[in-house]
Amino acid sequence: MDRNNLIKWLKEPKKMGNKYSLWAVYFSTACGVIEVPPVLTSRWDAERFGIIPVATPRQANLFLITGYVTTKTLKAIIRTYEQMAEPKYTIGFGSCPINGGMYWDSYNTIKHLDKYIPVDGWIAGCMPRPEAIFIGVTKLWGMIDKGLATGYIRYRENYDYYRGNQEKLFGSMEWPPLYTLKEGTNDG
Amino acid sequence: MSFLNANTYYIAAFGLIFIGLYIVMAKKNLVKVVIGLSFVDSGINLLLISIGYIKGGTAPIFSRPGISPLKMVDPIPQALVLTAIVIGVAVLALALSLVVKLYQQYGTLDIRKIRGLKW
Amino acid sequence: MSLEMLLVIAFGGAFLTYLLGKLSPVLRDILAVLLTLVILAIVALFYGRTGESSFMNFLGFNLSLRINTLSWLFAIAVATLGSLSTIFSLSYMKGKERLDFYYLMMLIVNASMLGIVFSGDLISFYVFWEIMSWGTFLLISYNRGPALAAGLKYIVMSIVGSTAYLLGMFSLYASYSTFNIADIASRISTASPGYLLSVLVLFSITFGIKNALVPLHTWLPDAHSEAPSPFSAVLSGILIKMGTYGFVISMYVLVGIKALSHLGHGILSFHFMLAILAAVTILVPTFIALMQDDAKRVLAWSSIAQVGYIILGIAIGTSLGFAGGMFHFLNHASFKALLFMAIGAVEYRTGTRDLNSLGGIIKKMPFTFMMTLIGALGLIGFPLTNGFVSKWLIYKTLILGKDPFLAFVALFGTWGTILYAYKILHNIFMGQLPEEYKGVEEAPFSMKFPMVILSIIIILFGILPGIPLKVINVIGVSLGFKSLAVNIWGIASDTGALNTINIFSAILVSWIVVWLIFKAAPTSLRVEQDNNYAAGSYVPTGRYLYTANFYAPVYRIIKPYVIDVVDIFYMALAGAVRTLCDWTRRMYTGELGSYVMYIMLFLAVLITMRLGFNIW
Amino acid sequence: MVNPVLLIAVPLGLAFSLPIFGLISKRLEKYLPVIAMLFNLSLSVYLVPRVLTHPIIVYIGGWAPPFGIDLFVGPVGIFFSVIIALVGLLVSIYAMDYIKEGDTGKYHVLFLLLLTGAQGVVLTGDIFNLFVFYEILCISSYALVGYLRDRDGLESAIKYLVQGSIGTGLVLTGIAFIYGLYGTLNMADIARQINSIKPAANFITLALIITGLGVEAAIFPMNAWLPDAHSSAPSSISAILSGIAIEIGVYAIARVIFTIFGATDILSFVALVGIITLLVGEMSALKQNNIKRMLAYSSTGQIGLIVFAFAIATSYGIEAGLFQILNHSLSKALLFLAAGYMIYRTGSMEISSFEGMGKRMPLTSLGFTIGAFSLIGLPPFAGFASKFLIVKAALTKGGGLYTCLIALALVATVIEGAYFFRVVQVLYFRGSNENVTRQEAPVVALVPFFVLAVLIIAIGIYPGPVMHVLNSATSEFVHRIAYIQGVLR
Amino acid sequence: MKLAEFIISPILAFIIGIFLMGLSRRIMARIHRRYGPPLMQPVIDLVKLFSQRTVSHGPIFDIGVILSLAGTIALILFIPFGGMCPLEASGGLLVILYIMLFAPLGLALSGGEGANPNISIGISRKFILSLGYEVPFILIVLAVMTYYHTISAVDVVKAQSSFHWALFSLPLFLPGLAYILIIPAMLGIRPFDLASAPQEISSGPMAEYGGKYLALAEIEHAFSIFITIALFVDMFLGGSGNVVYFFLKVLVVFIIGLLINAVFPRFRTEQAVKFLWKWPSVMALAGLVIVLAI
Repeated sequence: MDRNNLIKWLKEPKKMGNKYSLWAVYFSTACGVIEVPPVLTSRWDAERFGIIPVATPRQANLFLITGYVTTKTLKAIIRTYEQMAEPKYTIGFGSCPINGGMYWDSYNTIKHLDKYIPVDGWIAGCMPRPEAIFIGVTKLWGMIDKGLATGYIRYRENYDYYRGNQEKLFGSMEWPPLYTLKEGTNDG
Repeated sequence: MSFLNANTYYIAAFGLIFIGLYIVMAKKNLVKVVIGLSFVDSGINLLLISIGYIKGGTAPIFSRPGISPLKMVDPIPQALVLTAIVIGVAVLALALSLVVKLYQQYGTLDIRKIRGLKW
Repeated sequence: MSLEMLLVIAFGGAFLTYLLGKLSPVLRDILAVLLTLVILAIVALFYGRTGESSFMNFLGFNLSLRINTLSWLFAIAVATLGSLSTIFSLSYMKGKERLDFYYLMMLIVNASMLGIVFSGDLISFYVFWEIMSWGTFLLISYNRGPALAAGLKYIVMSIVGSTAYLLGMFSLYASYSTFNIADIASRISTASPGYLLSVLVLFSITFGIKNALVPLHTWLPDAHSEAPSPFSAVLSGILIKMGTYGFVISMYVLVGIKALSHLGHGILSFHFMLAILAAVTILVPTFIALMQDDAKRVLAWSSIAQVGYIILGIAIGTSLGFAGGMFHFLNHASFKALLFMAIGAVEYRTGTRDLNSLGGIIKKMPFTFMMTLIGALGLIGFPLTNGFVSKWLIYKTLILGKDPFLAFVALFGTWGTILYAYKILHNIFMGQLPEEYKGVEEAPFSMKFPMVILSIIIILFGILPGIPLKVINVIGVSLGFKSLAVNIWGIASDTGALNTINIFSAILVSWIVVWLIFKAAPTSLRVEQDNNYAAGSYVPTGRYLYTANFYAPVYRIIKPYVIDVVDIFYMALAGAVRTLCDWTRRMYTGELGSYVMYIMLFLAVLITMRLGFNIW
Repeated sequence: MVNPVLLIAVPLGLAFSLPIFGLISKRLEKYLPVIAMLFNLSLSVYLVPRVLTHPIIVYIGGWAPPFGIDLFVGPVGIFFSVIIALVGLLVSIYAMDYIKEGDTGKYHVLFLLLLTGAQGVVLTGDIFNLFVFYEILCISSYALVGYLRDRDGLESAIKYLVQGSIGTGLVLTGIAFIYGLYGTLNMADIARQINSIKPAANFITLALIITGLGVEAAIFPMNAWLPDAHSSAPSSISAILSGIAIEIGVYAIARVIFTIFGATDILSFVALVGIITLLVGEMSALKQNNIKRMLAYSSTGQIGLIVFAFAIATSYGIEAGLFQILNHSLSKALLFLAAGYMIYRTGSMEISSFEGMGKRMPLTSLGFTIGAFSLIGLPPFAGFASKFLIVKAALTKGGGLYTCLIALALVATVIEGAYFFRVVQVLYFRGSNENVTRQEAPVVALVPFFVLAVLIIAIGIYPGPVMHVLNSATSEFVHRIAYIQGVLR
Repeated sequence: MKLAEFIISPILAFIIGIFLMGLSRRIMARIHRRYGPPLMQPVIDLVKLFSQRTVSHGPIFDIGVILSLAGTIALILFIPFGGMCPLEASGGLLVILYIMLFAPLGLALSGGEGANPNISIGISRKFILSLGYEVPFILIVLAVMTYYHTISAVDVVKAQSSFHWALFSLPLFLPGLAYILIIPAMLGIRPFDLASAPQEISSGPMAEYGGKYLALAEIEHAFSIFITIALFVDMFLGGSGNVVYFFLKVLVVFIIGLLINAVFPRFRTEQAVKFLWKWPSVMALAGLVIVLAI
């Protein structure tokens, strides 16, 4: 592991910090979350990699979409995603968020998550095992290293597209658009 | 007996006063109360008179030279009584007129029923 | 400018203001403000003067006025708060009924407080005291509704106090045949301790009631919360401190330190009893304040608790404690007045002071929030505010005087203070802004100005406590206390010094460091309040208020224990007296016969007692 | 040198000639009391400086005492006659507008007779003459109480009459005893002959007279008539009754105890009775909803305080009692007069119906407030000075009894404060604060308010001149021998 | 030299605090039979947090968190720390008591403007908890101050020189034990982590914190770990004239506390307050009574 590589730290502290301190939103969309507790606790001990679950999206920078996404859940997912601090990474988890999976013809499950929020990577399987999660995380590390995990930038730049899709699905949204707000610099 | 004999007037006077007071305190009819008041008045008048009274005395007029001043009745209580009677009458008249008016207002003279003002 | 002139100006100006109000409200407002400012200027010019002069002969006694540093200190506080609250009234009271009356009473109370502190004998003290009492009564009742009961409670307790004062005053007169404070003080040293104690206890009842010392405090919460806010500021800031002044006068001027130290030993001494009362005054009201839901009621209970600190400092009777108590009096005057004004401003704009329905006003009234914050920090005794210094002095006195339990109560009370002070801040200003207060505006200038002045005082005295402490030290020395090593930055001492400049610079430097770090990090995105984590869902603002029952767990713990037993007792007593009175008049039955019987009974008793038992 | 007899004669004469004037013009009637009282006031004030140096003693018909009746115009007499004339004048001015119903001529006749009686009582030096004037006062007040001829008025009048008659009967019995014992009716002469009240006969006489006078003075428990009578009489009469009549009773008691009997050993009992009167009065007033009844009970209480002050019997105490009489006359007159117009405007005596009066009748309310404050004893009003003096007197007297009693008195003050402040709150702060139309009392009524209020404040701030008179008056009570020698020469 | 202390002591405190934080995660993992994160993990987290771009709810949201940290850093200067105490004559322990207020109050103000119900609950719990532990804490500090008859922390340390440690003296033994009991409450760690309970109220006052705000809060936490334990070392273990020695004492105390507290579940608020008002308070009170009796 290169987190002991001092030169890299001095060169790109932000990237390194983001890589080795992935704090995941503790947010379970569906059945997939059954695999997450073993990952986080003694058996697989994700804290080794700096991955810890946190309670609020404000503190988190990793979002695991665990399982199928109903339209109702999607609303919460979007809200949570928008509230996460940047840079933030999303990983679709299991086959359902990718293409609907076994709910491909369900009336209230969405088939393509990346139409609504940007997804940086996918972990296929039903369910993916904890090892798969670690593989996914290492892939994400690589992407961060190469500067490919840019979901949050895409979301910001193509906000009209995502917002449009969201509004198409939900009708009107309850909360105002995120990025039309004036960007204040109200620092102490 | 000599006590009674010597003090007949006083006993009568206080008797009247106490009877009057009893009436005022115990009787429920306003007219009776007023009568009680006049009892008290009469008693007091009698008391006043008897203070100046001397048994077998005469009027305090020095018209006949034979009468000794010691035999004369004291005139001042009599003057007082006259005044007191006048006052008593005035009070009695006022009281009775008030009683009349009260009867017109309340339709009763029972003091137990005329209790609009209390506490 | 003589003292008589000052009082003539103060009282005469008050009536002039009233009359002018009949002509033109604008002129009245101007005159009222001008008058208080003139008084302030005159009082300020009196600095350092001492002297006594007789101004009137009342029933054969010379009434005199005198000035010294002690009375000057109180007078300057009176004059300052008087002018500030009058300025605050300008917009707060605008459009209310009976303004001429309001200003008249405000100015009369102000003038009578000046009279109290400048009076040189017990009679004029009493006269001004009573004028202050009924003036206050009229002002407390001003708001109608529940204020009426509060006013009545106040005035009844106040009369009880005056009664005690009269008894004390005349028993002094009976012994020394003079009412002049200085004369009595010079002769009292030979008095027996028991006599002194009885006089002091009588005076303590009077001043304890005005000062809201537990168990004489029950008028205060109602009165403070129901009075108009500018007057609440005066009431809590300075009016109840007249009781403090009375305590100082009766304990240290009339009786004197030397005689006072002979009143009992150890725990059973007068000092210590008063100190224990003061400790109770700190402890219980603090936790009652915690449980209130009306902002002004919280502040009112807090006033009682803070008065406990003042009395604790004064009662303990060392030079350090005295300085702490006196300084805390000044500080409490500043921050509590500020808080009442700030709450008043909020009430003025929103129309409510219910802590459970307000919230998020900071977005609309940031300035008022800052003022409330400074006031609350002062109340807590946060370092760099004046409250810290005075509390520090009191704690130190208690710890070094081997009274750690009193010190514990004082410190623990401070932690209670933090809780309710934050509750006020949070429930009014923090949290979500309810829909109905979206249109709220910032307080007008005439409200801002007094608040700014007070907050400057709080910060200034917090960083440079030497300014007032020097004056207080002069007072202490004149009363016979040891002189303190006062510096502009605090107090030097072997057993632990205080240096506010150091604290200030430490915090300033670390602030700058942290701020630089903060600035260096990426700037953050400013979001509206409703962009808020709620487990992914969006909760509309109207249903997002989360301030009710703020300290629920602690309420559950302390609720069975923290009850205003005294108030319940007084209320029961008042109820019993009322019932008794009601029964008394039942003897007038309306039955003529019984009336006549009463007459005869009287006669019979009179005669029987004499003739039968030979009593008379 | 004007003859002080005119103080009695002028009102008396005018009273009986009033119906004749009434024949000329009905409107003239109501000015006559004003004229009479104006005359009395100016005469009394004119006499004050002379009387203070040495009392004027007038022998009626030229008969020297003890054989003739004399008028003793001492400081006490002149003090009371100033009060009577002053309050009488103000009330008669007030009554010019206030008394509209009924046979107003009779009202004015009775009113003048009442004041005549009062003047006579305070000036006379003969005890039977005192009784006669006393009866004049009482009978006219019985009639005046029932003047309105409504249910309450008549009921209270008859009750007042019965109790009053019993009282005066007791006085007369006492006088009969005195005459029987000493054979004289001149007060100075009796006083000269009485050495002590120790003998039972003396004591019973004293007891009879005190009890009898106590009925009119409304000392507990003989004060049952007072709340009824004061509350149901017309307000102007209530003011006179409270402001003058009961004080006259207290005067008579003081005269009997101090001057005639020189009875010092009964004083502790009197003090006790005074305090009980005070307590009972104030306690009964506390829960009253009827304003006039409340004021009447308060009068009882104040009488108790006055009696207590007199019973202290030091010069301080008597001075304080006299001062309190002055204060009570002025304040209670002001209170009743102000309450009268408020009742007139609202048509109800319930305190709760006075809500918003501060707006409707601002000056009347102000007058009421000043009166109330003065009665409670708040500075800078006159009541403060009197209460101050009373407390001073009681505490300088020393002794546990008086200290306890004054403490009780101060407790009563607290109760008094409670109910008066409640009324003040009702006037100013209760009810809606909407704009109400102003219905101020007429100017004729405002003049008395103004004069009384100014007097209360002036005396409260500067009691010096009053104290000057009171000092002499006190010494008249204290120095019994001087009185006797002055009359008997 | 004095001037250097102003810079050295906060930096050393920061390093020790961060180290202790890393150590605690590591030890905790071992107790769970995990491998645990590297010791440097808190630093990595801080670097990440400072690089993040998060949201602000308003000026007080920023000022509060800065105030919190600034106060804590200033507090270091008042605490005798291995022979250093840059501001020794500025108010002593009483000032320390008060400056300890900056952190919770700053966080509370900041969180208040965050306007989140979770924050409100968290703050409320934090204050209630502080009310709970202040009772024993004040009693402990008072016992120490009364025993040594001074309010200066430096004097307290001086009085314990040459191994006259307060913890092993008769009157102050019980207060010392009480202090150990309340250390987790003062730090807000288990079993007293009710204010920032992530599972119940989304980490309470820090629910709206992300990025640099969270970073500052973490630094503050690191400092307060150090301060709380340093205060214990100063008051009961005789402080030290030597930084290394001082650090060792801190370490020992910290590990003992950690071992005790790693295995406990969380108290409910009332339970916590009742516990704190019962055992530690009684012990401290007994100590104070003994101090007074001697």
